[in-house]
Amino acid sequence: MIQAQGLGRRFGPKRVIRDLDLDVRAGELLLVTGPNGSGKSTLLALMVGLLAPTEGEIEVDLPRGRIGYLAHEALVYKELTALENLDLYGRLYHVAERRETIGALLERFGLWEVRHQRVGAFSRGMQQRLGLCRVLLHGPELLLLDEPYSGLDASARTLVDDVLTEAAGARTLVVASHEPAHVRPLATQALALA
Amino acid sequence: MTTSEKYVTAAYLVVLAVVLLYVILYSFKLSRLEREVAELTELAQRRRAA
Amino acid sequence: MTYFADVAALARKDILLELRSRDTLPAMLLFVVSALVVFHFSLPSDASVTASTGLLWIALLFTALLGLGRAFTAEREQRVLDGLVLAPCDRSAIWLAKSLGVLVFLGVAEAVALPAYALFFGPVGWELVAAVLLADLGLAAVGTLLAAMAAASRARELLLPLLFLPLVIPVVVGGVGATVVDDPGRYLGFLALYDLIFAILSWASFEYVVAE
Amino acid sequence: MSLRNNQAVLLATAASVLLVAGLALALFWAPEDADQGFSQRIFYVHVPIALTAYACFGWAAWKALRLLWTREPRYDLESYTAVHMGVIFGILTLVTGSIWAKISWGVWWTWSERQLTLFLVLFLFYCAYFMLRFSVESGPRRANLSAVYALFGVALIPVSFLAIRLAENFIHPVVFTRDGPQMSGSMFLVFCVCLAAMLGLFASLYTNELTGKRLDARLRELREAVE
Repeated sequence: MIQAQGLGRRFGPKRVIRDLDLDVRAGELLLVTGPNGSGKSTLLALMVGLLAPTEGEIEVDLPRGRIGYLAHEALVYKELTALENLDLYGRLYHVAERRETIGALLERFGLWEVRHQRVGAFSRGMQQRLGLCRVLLHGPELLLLDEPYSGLDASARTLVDDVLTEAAGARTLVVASHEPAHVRPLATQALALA
Repeated sequence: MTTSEKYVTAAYLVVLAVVLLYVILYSFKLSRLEREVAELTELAQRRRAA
Repeated sequence: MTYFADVAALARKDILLELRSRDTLPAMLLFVVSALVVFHFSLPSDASVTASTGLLWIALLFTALLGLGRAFTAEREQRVLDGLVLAPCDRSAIWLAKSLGVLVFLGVAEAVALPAYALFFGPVGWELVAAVLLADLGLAAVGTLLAAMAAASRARELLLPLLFLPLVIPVVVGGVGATVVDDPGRYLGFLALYDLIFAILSWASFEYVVAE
Repeated sequence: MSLRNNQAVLLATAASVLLVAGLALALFWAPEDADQGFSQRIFYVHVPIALTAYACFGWAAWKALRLLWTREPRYDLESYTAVHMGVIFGILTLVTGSIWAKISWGVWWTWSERQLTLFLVLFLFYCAYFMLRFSVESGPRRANLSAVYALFGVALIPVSFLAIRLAENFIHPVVFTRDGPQMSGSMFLVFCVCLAAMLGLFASLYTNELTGKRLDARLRELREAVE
């Protein structure tokens, strides 16, 4: 599913990823750990294609439409409501029965009551949950989650655990996290970035 | 030398001047590069000695 | 035709954003009228028609610049552009939707500017309206691409005018020419040629501006 | 890498030989122009430099296209160096052009000389190219942006040349222009030598500067490897 040989990425003079090899097969869960600034987010961005490698190469044999990417930000418009944001992404990803899928996801992540509220008024935790809805909206085969637990309260963390346990085995996952405790039992591969 | 001849030679001189200016700027660059290489070799030697 | 469905979805979002925040369009309207008023005072009483036409085009150019400066701010603040770039749709759909949005804003601003110009300065002929519409296409097409470029750089507000003005000199020439010369056909044709060339070039290269 | 520096040496010598030959021919051997006399000789410098500047911008666009097509980072440096050369030749064109205007019409700047106006537009355009490059961090993103902008530049050349020609009818009456001096056989020969000389100069400076920039990049990598 994901292959990388001699993968490297530099931002101007600063090298973030150096000579990395990877092979993640379908259904696996890769856990990426490492301190801040060690290149976890960069690696995920390289996988999803937001960043191009400056050395080596990386290949993901999946079309963009089958990949879900959760970044630090929720990648949603502050001025629009939760529903409008998900509706936009639903159309762009050509999701069948868009309304029902969005309704179910909002319900599941406890955002149904606030669906007509501007995302600008959301707390950090609510925005993260909206991000999760956005990522799961089109049922991706590959899930790239960058710090899924950051900024979440206890109830939200169990939601993320459910997502992981449900997806493990069925989908391919790459999770970058500070607190790997939650994820380590499910991980089939681990990568520690210095 | 009529005024127009002065101007023509001025034009030729301008071209020459710009090319020379370019060469001079380029020599600054070369000396900077040389300093950098010297620095790096010294750094490498110290690294190998350590 | 999912391409146009994507463009429609993106354009719908842009209109929704503008209705919600209501900041770009009012600013453009106010700007173009105040610019015309300022120009009135900057023109000596015996100024020729060409001078006032020229000033109208300058006002339109900078109104477009104002609108373009706002074009990608929403996408940039929350890094939403990454979300759009990751969607399976063709990235030029983002450019087309945004250009249409800018075009609509420019059209509305001109719907106010041209009557104001007729009031303050002189008659507004059909060739001026035709030239303005044709010029809008070029300004929106090229401007949107340059706005995306500027959005990807550090000095956004500084960079956009520098990138924009040299590229739109032909639009001013075509526009002013079509209004002043008695046979505007050639100038309108030139504007159409400019729109065609630069719309295709912007459409084809937008992918490389937003993605690596 | 011996071929590369041989090539550089070869280019440099060819350029200097052509330059000396061109200047000598232009100043001493070229026949006197009927109506303009000696001042016509500026033509042998001004026009070849202008054509070379076009060649630089064209070369930069070609390398930019290759970059977008193959995504090989080395084309970014080549396109950047070519634009840098183009701006230098552009400045020279503007300077020699204004000197020519001073000789022919007694004014340091005239809008009615189309090529001069075009170079002014291109000069503004490509200065913005450098502004763009300096405000984006180096990497694939900057390479893409610069490449797209360089492509726009080469599309701008014919379009603004047409615009400037159209602009003449209403901005000001065409007072004094002529569409280039008629060239007799020997004049044309001198012109070709001068053109070849300027192109050689471009090629030589281009390869040198490119090597310099590659050296910079390599040194950065070396510094990183050692630290």
